[in-house]
Amino acid sequence: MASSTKSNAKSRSQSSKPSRNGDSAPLLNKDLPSTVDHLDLFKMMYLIRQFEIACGENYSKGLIRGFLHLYIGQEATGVGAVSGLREDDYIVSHYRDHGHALARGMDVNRVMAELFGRATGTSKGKGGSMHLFDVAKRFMGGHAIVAGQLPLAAGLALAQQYQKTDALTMCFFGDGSTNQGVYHETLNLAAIWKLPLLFFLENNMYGMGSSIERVRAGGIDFYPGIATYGIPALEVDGMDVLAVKEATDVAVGKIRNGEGPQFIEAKTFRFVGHSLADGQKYRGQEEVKEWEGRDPVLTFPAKLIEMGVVTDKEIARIKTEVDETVAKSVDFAEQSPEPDLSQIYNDVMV
Amino acid sequence: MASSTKSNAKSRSQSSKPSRNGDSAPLLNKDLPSTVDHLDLFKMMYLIRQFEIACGENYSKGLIRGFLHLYIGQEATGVGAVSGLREDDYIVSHYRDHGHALARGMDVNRVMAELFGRATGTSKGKGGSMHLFDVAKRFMGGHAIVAGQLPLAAGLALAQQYQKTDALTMCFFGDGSTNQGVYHETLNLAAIWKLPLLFFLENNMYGMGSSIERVRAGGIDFYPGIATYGIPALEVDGMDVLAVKEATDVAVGKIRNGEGPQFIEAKTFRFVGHSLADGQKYRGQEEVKEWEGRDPVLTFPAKLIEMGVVTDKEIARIKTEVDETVAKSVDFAEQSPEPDLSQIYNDVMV
Amino acid sequence: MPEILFREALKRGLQEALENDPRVFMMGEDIGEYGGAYAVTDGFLEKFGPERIKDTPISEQAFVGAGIGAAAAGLRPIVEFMSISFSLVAFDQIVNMAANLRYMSGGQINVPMVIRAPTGAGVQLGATHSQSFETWLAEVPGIKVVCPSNPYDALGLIRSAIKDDNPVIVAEPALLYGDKGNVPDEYYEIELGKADVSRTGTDITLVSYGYGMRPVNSAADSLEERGHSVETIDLRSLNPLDIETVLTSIQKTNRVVLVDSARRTGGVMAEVAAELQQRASEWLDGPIMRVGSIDVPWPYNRGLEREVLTDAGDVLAAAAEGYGM
Amino acid sequence: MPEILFREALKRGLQEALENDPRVFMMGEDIGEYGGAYAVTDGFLEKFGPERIKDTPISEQAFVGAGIGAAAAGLRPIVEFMSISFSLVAFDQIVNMAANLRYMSGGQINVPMVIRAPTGAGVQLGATHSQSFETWLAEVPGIKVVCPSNPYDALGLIRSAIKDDNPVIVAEPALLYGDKGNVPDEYYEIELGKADVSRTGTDITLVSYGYGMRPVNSAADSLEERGHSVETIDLRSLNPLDIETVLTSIQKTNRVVLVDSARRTGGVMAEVAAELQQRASEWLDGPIMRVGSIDVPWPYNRGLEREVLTDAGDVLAAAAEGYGM
Ligand SMILES: Cc1ncc(C[n+]2csc(CCOP(=O)(O)OP(=O)(O)O)c2C)c(N)n1
Ligand SMILES: Cc1ncc(C[n+]2csc(CCOP(=O)(O)OP(=O)(O)O)c2C)c(N)n1
Ligand SMILES: [Mg+2]
Ligand SMILES: [Mg+2]
Repeated sequence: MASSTKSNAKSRSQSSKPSRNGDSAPLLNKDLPSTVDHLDLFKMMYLIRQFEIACGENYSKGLIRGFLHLYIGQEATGVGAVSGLREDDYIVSHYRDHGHALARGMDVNRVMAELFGRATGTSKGKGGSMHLFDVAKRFMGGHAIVAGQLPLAAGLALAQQYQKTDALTMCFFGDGSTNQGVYHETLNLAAIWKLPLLFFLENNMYGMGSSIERVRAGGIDFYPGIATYGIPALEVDGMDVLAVKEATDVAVGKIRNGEGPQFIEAKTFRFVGHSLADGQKYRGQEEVKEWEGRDPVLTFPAKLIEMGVVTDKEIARIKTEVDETVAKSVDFAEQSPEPDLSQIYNDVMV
Repeated sequence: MASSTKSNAKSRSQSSKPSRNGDSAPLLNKDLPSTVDHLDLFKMMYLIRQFEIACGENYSKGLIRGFLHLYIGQEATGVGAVSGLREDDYIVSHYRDHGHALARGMDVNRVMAELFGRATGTSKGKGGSMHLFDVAKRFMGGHAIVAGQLPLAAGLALAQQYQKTDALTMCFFGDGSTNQGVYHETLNLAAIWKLPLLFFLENNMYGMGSSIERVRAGGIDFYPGIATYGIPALEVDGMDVLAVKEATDVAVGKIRNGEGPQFIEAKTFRFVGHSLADGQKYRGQEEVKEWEGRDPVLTFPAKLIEMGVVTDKEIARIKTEVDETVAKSVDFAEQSPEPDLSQIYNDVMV
Repeated sequence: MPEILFREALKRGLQEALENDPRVFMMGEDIGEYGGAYAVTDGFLEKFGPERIKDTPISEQAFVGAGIGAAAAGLRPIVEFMSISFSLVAFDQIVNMAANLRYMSGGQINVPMVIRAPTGAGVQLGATHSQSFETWLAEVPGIKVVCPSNPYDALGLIRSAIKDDNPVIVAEPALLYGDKGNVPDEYYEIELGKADVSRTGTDITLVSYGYGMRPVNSAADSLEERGHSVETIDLRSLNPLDIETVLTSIQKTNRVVLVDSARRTGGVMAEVAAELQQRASEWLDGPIMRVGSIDVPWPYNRGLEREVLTDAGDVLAAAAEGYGM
Repeated sequence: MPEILFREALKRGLQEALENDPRVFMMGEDIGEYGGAYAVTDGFLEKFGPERIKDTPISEQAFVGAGIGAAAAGLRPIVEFMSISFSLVAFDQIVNMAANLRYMSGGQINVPMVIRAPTGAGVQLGATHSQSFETWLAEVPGIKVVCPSNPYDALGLIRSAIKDDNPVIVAEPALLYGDKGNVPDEYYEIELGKADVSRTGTDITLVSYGYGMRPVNSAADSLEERGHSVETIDLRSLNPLDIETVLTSIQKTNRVVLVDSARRTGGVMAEVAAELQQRASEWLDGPIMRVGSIDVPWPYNRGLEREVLTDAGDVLAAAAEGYGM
């Protein structure tokens, strides 16, 4: 299965421009392992979407503050990727981390409470949106210095290798972060030490207001250059949750097989601004519209219904359930206490 | 000429292992522009060699101190490269900078005096071996933080572009420095801004005690990966001064032609330790011996004599002359005054 | 005098320089098409074109280093960090290159470059985004560091910074971009390295700079309401540091509270206190009081962050503890 | 007690840890096949193998960051910089990651990592290679910083540093690697954060740490020859800073000279002076005297470098100026 999936993932990536509708690539692969529950994938994507919308609302109300980076549009990427992991694998993310955190199964209430800065938050309100952590779930942050999370991920993978486990570390990063030198340093280090590290690039075409073409020599495709490090790399359609899951399964299999680091580039798009402060004057709305036509939260359930895998009703039921979960998380966060001022002095040192 | 030289340079580079003797590649190219004076090239290489030997001696005597990195073995690279430049081009180097400085025509006496830390030194004795500067000659350092010189060179090139000249900047760096992230950042910046910057990699197979194979994924050839940045790159035999000059001429021509940054990788070797403190326990002496068989300071004049371009006598005369120059520079340095203590406070700010 | 915003004052200074000196150009992340993270450079790309308003990749080391090189070649680059918290990845270029080049070359190279960066905490960005690394850079021989507290100074200092032939860091307190202040239409500059006695008084001297002037001014109001005559000093420049002005003031007031909105330990005010006590202990009625933010990583939660950040209450408490005022 | 070299003391501490705790491993440039730039790890590769003695590429950011990650996962990495001057390129990882992770995660993550680095000037390496960035790192909440001045302390501190569950910087004065000192065979540790009263006396207190103890000890000898009873304090730890021990001493001697071999401005002794004057001014017979190296980039020339570097003469001059001794 592995090799067929690989070519599948690659063929799907010929054009990085979104197709006019979501039909061109096969959305559902019948060969998928039965363990993948399509409804779970949809549910998680929808949860992330609704969670992010709620975040935006509560940011406007002033209940969430600081910088807030939403994952809207990229749900298929994070959900597909994380669904390919085991419990003992580590995940490392950047500041656009809500989607990864929820996909990892972090408690919705506590994540929302963290964004509200409450004592019940995952970091007791000290971290905020950009710094989510859940060590029990092996979700190792939430890092806000661009590309700063990459060597941390290498170190986690190094520990997994040192401890002779077959667990691995998945590290998410954006297209913009590849312009930080430490990204290259980490690729090299992972390669020479054969670390069990899955580099997961979420190429959403922009780093804040900078489109890739303007800030990167070598164009919008990153995966070809990775060969320089001797790291196998493939591209996948980040709007197609099943394709992402397949690509991840292949890469994960190789890593567990001792083949060293792997690299996946998912082409995806954020439908909203970089952060809530972004007026998006650097890009036209047609481009956004085009990508929105491939919105995984809409196209995936539509496909499932069309193929008879689920019914309208089931989808509606899931949505209601999720809407409630999100609403409850906002209630939970709002009703949670602020941290006590004595907390200022805790957690600095052991 | 340009295109033929290019393939010439490439063909010469098939094997990065040194050949058993210096004969395999054509050492002398009859097509060379007549402006190149072979004797000048030899003289400069010999000057650098003798200068470095004198440095080593005076380091042992305690007259030169700090870290001392000799250029012995790499003379053909620096001399060939710098001979391709104009007076208004900038040169930027690292801590192994004596060869580049002398090739640029910096005053032998004042360079030696700088190593002795004297008031007559190029930096008044404040810089030392690793920090040579001569702004009048557009020799912009001498930089001792590995790879730290690369963005500086990009900035000089940026100024040349901004000022709409056709001058360029040549930046030397070692194989080890490619593991610093800033190297990658600079390649990208130069490429997207099409800077008139010649990246000149002196690949001497080791970064201090680390052979390339141990610290770099992707093997000992660097030039192929440069395509990722869309920068033309070629390899050249760094032990062959004429080949280096040819390759440089091609790259320089392209840059002046507005084609943006170019990249040359010269395969070379230091015959001595990394610095005077290096016991070289990380490598066998056979490897060193093998490379010494291709010593440009020996093979180049031998070839010139064999081909009847010069006579034994002329070579001997040059050697005598250079030996005297070097001896005089040591005298000059030794007799030069120490800087006055008041100098401590000068040159901090304008 | 017309009132303008802090960010507009900076903008005016930058725009003048771009208009008057063709050697001046700007580099930074999203300063062009995006318009600048804090909108200081909004409209510049349209006005001055992409050669002079250079959007950069997220490569701080490379573009700061490129600024140094361009300055060494005779241009006058103005480089922007999106936050001084991100300057850390480029610290080597600033400290080992920009600051040392002149000395290491025996005076052959000048680096007339300005580095601008929003600085400080207070907007709930958490531990990685709220720092004040200008306090470190102020200790490096070879670079100047200024930090304005109001629109008037922002314009005067940025003008002088751009004209200076040394590398100058302009630390711009992020919390102040929206502050208003009077700025005359007539041209003026503010000399780098000169503190400003922003209020004169005889009973106590309050010293700060940048955002710290906000709690200082408000504490001064409270103290005056209670009948004390307060002198306030805005250092404006962290290197060179104008100790003389503070000394002169202390000789009159005999009381001093040093206030920093950055962390208390090791900051600029440690140096000022160490220097003052050595040179002015005879003039003082009590210990030099030092106030700064609490020495912990910056927390996200609003209440915690506010408690950590220096405020007027902290200043008043110090005046009370040190001098019973 | 047997006499051993400073570098041997460090080596012994590292070797013990590698032998006794399988979670301990080392990373750094040329620590393996080359044997370490200052020979501290010579022979380790042969003894412990490449999995535990990891030669790294010249990628400080990546391997320091990897150390942080490995520590977060429960290992106990010891990371070596070839010089603390090179730590600047990795400052972001140390300051934003190692120091902040625990706080930002609400206490979920520990980073039990040791970072070792030769530090300081004095061997004519020039401006880029002679710096003392431990003075900056000592100001960062979340990391500890120690700096031994002799073989005994080097062993005791490295043992405690490796056992500590926080990130600990061990700054090793490069000028001291060849110094000899008595080190017992019996096991001992030195608590991090405790200063050492290395000589007791009643007339004046001289405070320093690391290489600075050399001029302090020699100045103390001179002062004693002149009949003064001198107390010397070796801070040993820069964070936490043991101000109490200094306070106690001052209450006895009423005189103090603070000595740093790093630059005078803004260093550790600025903080110590600022703190002391606020808490102990009543005990002092004169101003707290502060001595440090001259505030210029480090020059290469031997005579200039020696003049810039703090020496015993500077300490004596301060004692004379401040207290007429
Ligand atoms: C070192 C550093 N420089 C700049 C920033 C400011 N910044 C935050 S996110 C961002 C854009 C990153 O883009 P990308 O990596 O593509 O991720 P995306 O936001 O698209 O998910 C920038 C410039 C930062 N956080 N760290
Ligand atoms: C950032 C940094 N890390 C480490 C060093 C120490 N160091 C100096 S030279 C060197 C090796 C560099 O090798 P390479 O780039 O191949 O140049 P070569 O010495 O072979 O000419 C190292 C590790 C340094 N100067 N700067
Ligand atoms: Mg992006
Ligand atoms: Mg090399």
